[in-house]
Amino acid sequence: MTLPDLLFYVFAFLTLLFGALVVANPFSRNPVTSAMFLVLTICALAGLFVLLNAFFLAAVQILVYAGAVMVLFLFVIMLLDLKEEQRRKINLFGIVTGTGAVLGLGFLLMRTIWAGELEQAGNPRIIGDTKALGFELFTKGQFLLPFEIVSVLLLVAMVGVILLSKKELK
Amino acid sequence: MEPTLSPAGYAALTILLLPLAAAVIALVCPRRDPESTANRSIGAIALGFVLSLGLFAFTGDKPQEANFNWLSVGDLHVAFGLLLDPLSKLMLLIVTGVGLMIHIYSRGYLHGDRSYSRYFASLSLFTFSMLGIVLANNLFMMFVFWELVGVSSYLLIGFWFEKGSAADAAKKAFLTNRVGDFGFILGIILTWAALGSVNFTELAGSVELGGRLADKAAGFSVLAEPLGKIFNSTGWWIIHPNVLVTLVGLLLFMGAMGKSAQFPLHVWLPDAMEGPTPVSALIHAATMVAAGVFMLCRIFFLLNIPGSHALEFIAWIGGFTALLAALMALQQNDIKRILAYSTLSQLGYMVMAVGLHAPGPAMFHLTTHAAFKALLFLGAGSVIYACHHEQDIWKMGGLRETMPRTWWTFRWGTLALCGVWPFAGFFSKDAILASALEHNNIPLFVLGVFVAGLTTFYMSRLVLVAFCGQARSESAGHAHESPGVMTWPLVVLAVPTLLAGAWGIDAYIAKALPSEHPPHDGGFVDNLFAPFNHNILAAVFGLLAVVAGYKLARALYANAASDPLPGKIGFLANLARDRFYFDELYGWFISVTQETLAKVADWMDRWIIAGLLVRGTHGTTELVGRVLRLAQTGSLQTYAFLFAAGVVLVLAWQLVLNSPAH
Amino acid sequence: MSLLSAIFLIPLLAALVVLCIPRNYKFVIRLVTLGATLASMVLALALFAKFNDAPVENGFRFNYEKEWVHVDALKLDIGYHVGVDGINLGLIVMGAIVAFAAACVSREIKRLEKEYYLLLLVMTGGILGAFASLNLFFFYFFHELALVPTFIMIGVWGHGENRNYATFNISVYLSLGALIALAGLIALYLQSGANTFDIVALTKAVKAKPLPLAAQSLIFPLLLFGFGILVSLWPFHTWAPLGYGSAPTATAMLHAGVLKKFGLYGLLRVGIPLMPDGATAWLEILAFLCLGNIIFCGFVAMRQKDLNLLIGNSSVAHMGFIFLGIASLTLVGVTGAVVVMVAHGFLAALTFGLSGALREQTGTLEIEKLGGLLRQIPFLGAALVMAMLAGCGLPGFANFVGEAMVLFGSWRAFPLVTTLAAWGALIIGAVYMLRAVRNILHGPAKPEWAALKDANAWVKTPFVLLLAALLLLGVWPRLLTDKIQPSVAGIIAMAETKTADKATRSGEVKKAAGEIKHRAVQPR
Amino acid sequence: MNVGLEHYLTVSAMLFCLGLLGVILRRNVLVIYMSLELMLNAANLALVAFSRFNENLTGQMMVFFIITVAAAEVAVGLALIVALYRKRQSAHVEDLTSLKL
Amino acid sequence: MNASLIVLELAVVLLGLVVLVLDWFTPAQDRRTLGYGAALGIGVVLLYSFFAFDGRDPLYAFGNAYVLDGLALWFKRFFLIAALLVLIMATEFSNRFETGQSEFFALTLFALAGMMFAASANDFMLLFVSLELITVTFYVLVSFLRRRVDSLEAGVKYLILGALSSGFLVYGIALVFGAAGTMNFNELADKLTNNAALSHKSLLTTGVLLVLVGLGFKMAAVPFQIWAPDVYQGSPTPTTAFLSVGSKAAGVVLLMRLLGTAIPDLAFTLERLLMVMAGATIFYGSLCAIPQRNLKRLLGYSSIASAGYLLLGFAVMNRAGSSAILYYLAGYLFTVLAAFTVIAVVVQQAGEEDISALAGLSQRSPLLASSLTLAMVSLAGIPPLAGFFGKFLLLKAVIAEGIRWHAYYWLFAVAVVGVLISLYYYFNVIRAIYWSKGATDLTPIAVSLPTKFVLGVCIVGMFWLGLNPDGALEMAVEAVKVLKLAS
Repeated sequence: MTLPDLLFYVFAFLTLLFGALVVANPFSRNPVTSAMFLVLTICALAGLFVLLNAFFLAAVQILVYAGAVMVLFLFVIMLLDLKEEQRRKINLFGIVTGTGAVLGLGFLLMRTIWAGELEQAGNPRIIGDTKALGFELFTKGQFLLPFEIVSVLLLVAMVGVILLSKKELK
Repeated sequence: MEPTLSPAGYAALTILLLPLAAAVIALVCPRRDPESTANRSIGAIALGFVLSLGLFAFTGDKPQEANFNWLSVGDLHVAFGLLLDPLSKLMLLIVTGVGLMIHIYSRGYLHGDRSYSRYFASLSLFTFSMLGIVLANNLFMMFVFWELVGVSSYLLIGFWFEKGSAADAAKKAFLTNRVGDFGFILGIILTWAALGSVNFTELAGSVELGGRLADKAAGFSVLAEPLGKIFNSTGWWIIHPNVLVTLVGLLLFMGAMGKSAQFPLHVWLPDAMEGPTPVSALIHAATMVAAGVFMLCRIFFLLNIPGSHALEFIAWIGGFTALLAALMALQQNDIKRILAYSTLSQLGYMVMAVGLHAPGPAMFHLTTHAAFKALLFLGAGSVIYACHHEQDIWKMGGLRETMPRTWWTFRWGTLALCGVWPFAGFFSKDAILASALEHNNIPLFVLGVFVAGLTTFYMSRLVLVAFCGQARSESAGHAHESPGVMTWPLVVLAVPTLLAGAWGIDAYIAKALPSEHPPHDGGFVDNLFAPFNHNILAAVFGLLAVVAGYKLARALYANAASDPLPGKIGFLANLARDRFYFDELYGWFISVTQETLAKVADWMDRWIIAGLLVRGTHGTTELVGRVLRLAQTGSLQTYAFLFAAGVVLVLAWQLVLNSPAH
Repeated sequence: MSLLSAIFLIPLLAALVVLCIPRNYKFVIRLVTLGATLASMVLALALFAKFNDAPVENGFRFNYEKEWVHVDALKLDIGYHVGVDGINLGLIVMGAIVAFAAACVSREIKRLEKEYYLLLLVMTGGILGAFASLNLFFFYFFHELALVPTFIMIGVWGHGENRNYATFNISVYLSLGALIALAGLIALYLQSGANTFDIVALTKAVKAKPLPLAAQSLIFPLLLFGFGILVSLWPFHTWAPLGYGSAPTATAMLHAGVLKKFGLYGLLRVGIPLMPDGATAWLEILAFLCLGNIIFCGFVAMRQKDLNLLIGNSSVAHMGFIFLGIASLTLVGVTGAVVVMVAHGFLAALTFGLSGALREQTGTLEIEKLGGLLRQIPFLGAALVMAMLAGCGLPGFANFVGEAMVLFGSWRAFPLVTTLAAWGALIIGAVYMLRAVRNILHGPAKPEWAALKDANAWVKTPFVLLLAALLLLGVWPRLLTDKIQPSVAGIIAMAETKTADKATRSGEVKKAAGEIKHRAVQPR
Repeated sequence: MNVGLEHYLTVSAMLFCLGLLGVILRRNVLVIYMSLELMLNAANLALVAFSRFNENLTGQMMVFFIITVAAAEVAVGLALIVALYRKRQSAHVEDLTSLKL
Repeated sequence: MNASLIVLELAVVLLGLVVLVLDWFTPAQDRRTLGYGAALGIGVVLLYSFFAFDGRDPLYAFGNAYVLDGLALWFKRFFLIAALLVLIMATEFSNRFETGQSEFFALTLFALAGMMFAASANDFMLLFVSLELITVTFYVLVSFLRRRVDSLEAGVKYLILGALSSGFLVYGIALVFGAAGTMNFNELADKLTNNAALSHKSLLTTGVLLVLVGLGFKMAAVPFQIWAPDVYQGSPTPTTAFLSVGSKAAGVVLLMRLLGTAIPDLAFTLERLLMVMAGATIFYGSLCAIPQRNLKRLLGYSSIASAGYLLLGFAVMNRAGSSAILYYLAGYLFTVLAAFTVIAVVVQQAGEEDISALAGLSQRSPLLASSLTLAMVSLAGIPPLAGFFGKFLLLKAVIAEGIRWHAYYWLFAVAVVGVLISLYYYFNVIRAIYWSKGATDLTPIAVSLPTKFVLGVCIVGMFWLGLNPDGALEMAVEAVKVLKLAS
């Protein structure tokens, strides 16, 4: 087993572990805990990204996701002063059926993934660094338009956030 | 085919349409002037009578036909057609003649009634319909007028519709007739299907030509094949041609059963007496009920096809009806009802005559009966009118003193009905009894003679109780003779009552209907004694029966204050009085069959079809909707779960279940 | 615009006019409606008068064609085409007369008059348009156009406690029928290979090349039951008495009288001539189902306590004769069926009109509560008696002619059924009709109805008109039959050209089935 | 066994399922929203993996957009949740059931 | 690169920005003019679209990611008309918004831009981004009445479920990309044609299905319909209207592109699935609507049923079906907007959304009453209105397929049952309008001129499409020409 493979297993394990802890933490049902584990998941994912030669995205992942988005989450949690989730009546039926559905989905996805029809190049020849991505983004028209649209989207988000959270005017 | 009408044809058409015109005018402008409505009706029928006389006198015996294409689709050709032959001419005379008298009489009888003009309109409508039956040259047209006669009878019986009993009687008459008509129309259809025509002349022609009807192959193709198609395509259902021709005869006879009130459809006629008395005289004695017999004579060639057994059946039905009705008449107390049962009984005679291959005598009896029975009914009406609408003979009595003209004419009518020589009834009844003998049908002969005795008995009872003795009620005591407009028709009708028997009517009829023995046509005096020459046995037995009946009645009822018979034969008398419980029996039968079926159908319609199936579907749909939307719990978790489950379903469906590649 | 188009476009245009009149001008609205229906009636009568002289083209007269939708890429070709032959002529004339009568009796409406008359006019236009159309699309289109106002009118201006249920019931039921029929019509369009909804073109195409047997045996039942539901074929009939019982008078008159005939007309015009092989097997079943109408519904009618329900059931029963006539597939029988269609139109309109007039005064149609009315309302009473007698098949009225022809025509094909049908016609019908007369009109007068008023001249008009039509056709049936017969003869001639004998038929069916299987697994 | 595309995809699929499980089972809207982010991240991982093994940078570009869009979405979403919290004083899905049936 | 092709979208975005900017300078009471101005602007863009492009040949831009062809143009005009009418409706409705009237207009415009981009999307990236633009905008629009808990609740539900569907969509895109190595529709189609093995890849199938999930969510098709009733009910009425027309149509056009352009050789394998989905959607929408009393929620269910009818056109997957979809959508636009316009006014007057709010409407405002009636009649698919011809075309397409495979007859039967059930609740609405025994408030409702304009346009549209379908149908047929479909 090569080092990258080992690292893969480590990061994969961490990703899934932290991911699981986001969803269901046996020790704490506090949203803050979830948020913190989400940050960790994202970081572990960034590790996987690096293994996949997506350096720029790994950085973005940490900067934008862990840095900005998750801070936003934490900020809101603090703002709302959310207490630890009270233990309400557990809906066993819901849990069983929900888990069933998810397992079903997982089974189907696995079935697809392991159907043995993947074509894969052995050696990585592409490097997803800033330069490469920047080149792609600004030279190929097919990315330009989405890029511009995303800017509108961000504007919409801005307007929306202001509208939704500004103080009510008389 | 555009008709070219002979003068006789025009005359016949005029006779037919005049009453219709009168009726239509009365209907369109009803309340304006009742008197003129009556005058128009009387004028129409009077003119009709004159024209009928002219036709009778001046046109030859050769049948004449006029056809207007009324309906012609595919192989169904129905003409509005008139047939003038001795038979129809005689009937024209009867209908218009008796009708005229009754119209005139009605002016007096219904004077002052608030629906005077409706009465005359209906009467004219009836006359039109009856004339239509008489003149029709095909079965379809006959059926049309047959039905119209039924409905005008319905209107006239129910003339006083505010009286519940009258309304019920009208309904009953119509419905009972309809049962007969049901058979009649099927018979017509069957005839048409077998012989390809409804025209009498054409039918007679094809029957004479060897009769496709009797033809084995035709018989199969007409009935067996389609029936076989329904029951079994291999055709095990086979109808023998004899059965087929008998069936045709019997179905057509059903029409006559209804109109002529033969057993078992006889129940409506006594109830029909709820109508005004002139109506009873015209419709339920002289004309409408005679239509059945007339029809049987008209289509005699269809009943008489070799292989058919219809006539035997008809004879027995007639004879049985004659007996049954006579027995019922014995214990009736209502003067009109006695006459009604007597009518039934006499119709039985006529039908029996037809059944005995003697349509001639049947028509003969029909003719004489029309005259004397109309006379009797009008006489009864006069009595009722005089006694302030009292109809119970036990509340009359002594009327011979106060109502001389009515008494004389009524007595003549009675004598004719009983068959006393030389009154008309004797000759026609004798002809029937003679045919029974000649056909070697001794049972029916005996039955005929016995019924003749019964007839004399109940008529004598009526006369003795109502006219003789003392007045038994105040109204009877104060009775006085009816006005001339009512009594003069009695007098006029009394003439044929006395003379029609020897007039030579039977000979005239014989020109249209083949008779088994040559008719007597030796002049009036010859005719008077002809029955004794022809078949003395029948004549003598007939007269003996009359004598016996009279003696018995006189012994019982001369000066009786109440009916002694129930005390003597109690049970049987009650049975006769209550009409052998036929009405009750029918009522029960209808309630267990028709009403039960109706209830079942209604229940099924309401609960199975509309309820279970329709409302059930509706309810189920709504229920499913209500259940389905329970998925919309409002909870995000449920939604997310359902969403995910949907995704799994879609993926599983496509990847696992529906994947041809794997 | 042709004369024929004018007959149904006038009401539709009048509907637009009514739309523009302010709702307070009730009198004007009513006047416009009466005028439009009168005009269309007069035109229809003119059409009738000119019928014999008009040139014939493909068996139809007064043809008028115009392209409407034509998209080659979709092989979609729908054209506007109207025309008459003997079969729809009577229906159009009858429809126009009934529409005028319906407009006359609409006086009873006292609420939302504008909407009511608007819908009435749309319904009239739709009905007449449906019968005039020779294009199946418009045939269906106009029918639906007439159907929806029916539902709304029953829902909004109807009577009785059951109105809501009745409205839903009739809406869903009739729409079901219409949609099933639509499926059949579309399938016909596709299977004929002619890619046309035009009846004339379809007929030609089918004559040149009959429809495949598999298609016939699929499409015919669709049409039969689709149309059958629209005509209240037993056991799909329960909407009818319920709906008519709750409907406002004019709606019941128009629907029971005219619109209901649409299904029968469709069956006759499309189903039987174009799919003779498909029809063969079903017609026998139809003959037995029609007994359900005649006998079963006749018995049900006997038990009704409400006059309108009684009339409604009797109307269902009468449909049985038409079905029987059609099922017989004989010239006499089918011609008779067409005559009954026309006659029953007048009759149903008359009876519902009269019962409406009665209800307007008494406020009830419960037979037990009424009684002895003939003395108070001699005209209405007499008209009701005549209607009832016409209903039980009395000669002199047009119904008799038609029913008798049906019985004559169907005897050879279905003797047993014919016998029972005759029983239903002569006896069962008479029983409930006469009972109704006995209990409503006859008998002692009741004090509570002493104040009833008889009809004045205005009220009389529609009834006189309808009665006159019934009597005229009853006395002089050739007015209709001579026109109907050639058209029916054409249809029967087509119906009798069956594709093949049994041997080749079964072979072809198998082949067709195989083809379908083969195609089903084949990806595009 | 060499780590290949399958392995990355497996991790991605499992992460996706974990996220979905969170969405279905958790009742705090914020946590649900975080689980959704997990799902997006799983998709990102798959895209990056495909990008690497298909030798095609398009996948990475897609991830770039996804991250941006997700950020915008999160902003709006959180604002919405805050607004709702102000009204309801709860971020619990069980309190969000006034619209139903 | 042919960037000028996006001039229409650009104009719309600019219009949105202008509205936002002008908002600063406009006093509160005059902000309605901004709405009318925006509507006017859209009208100009709409007109311009007829002069600038004919859509006869497909024009590509941005590395083939963006296509301007007949279909795109048809849908752009569709969205423009929808937005135009919605904007006027929203302006009339805007006194219900305490704040941010202009923002509402601007957001509507941005959503419109997203829809227009979606109409032209020719690769998955543009598909995703434009769809997200629509979705995120709608998060805000749905929860715009932030004083009302209902609106916020609807917003959160739409947010969570929308994000969930986005998750599936993205994952699907990832799998498709992984299987095919491209995001471009044309390239994908080429690869599928050239490489038979590719079409058997379950990876691709799974990806396509997950994309379908995302689009199905937009269309509110079963089993992804669950959000629709709640969100329809809670949203401000103009949003609901735009959601039910624009958002659904965006899903439709993208699904068309997906099946007709990206995976035409694979699409037939989805036949059964689409059939089942269509049937289930029709059933679900129709059945659940029966007991429904809330008007907007009722229309939510009705919109689900409509999605089912649209899916019929997808299930047959031929030119007849696709053009029928467009025709049906066009009719649906006018019909639904008429209905929501009336409902907006009525709800505003009555303050409640129960069906009983309609009581007495026939007396209060004949125009509103007849508009809503016509809308219901058209939705029920009854001549002579647009809905009839649309359903007719769809059903005809289904029956035509029945000749090939009898299962389509069953699908037709399901559709018929759905139509029947739908009659039940549409007539319920009509009945509520005209049979108003319980109506207490009979004061006339004043209908403003702009509302009259909207209703007028809708009614004319309904009648025009119903009575004179020839031209519109030709247009629809032209539009779907670009899709690789069986004829």
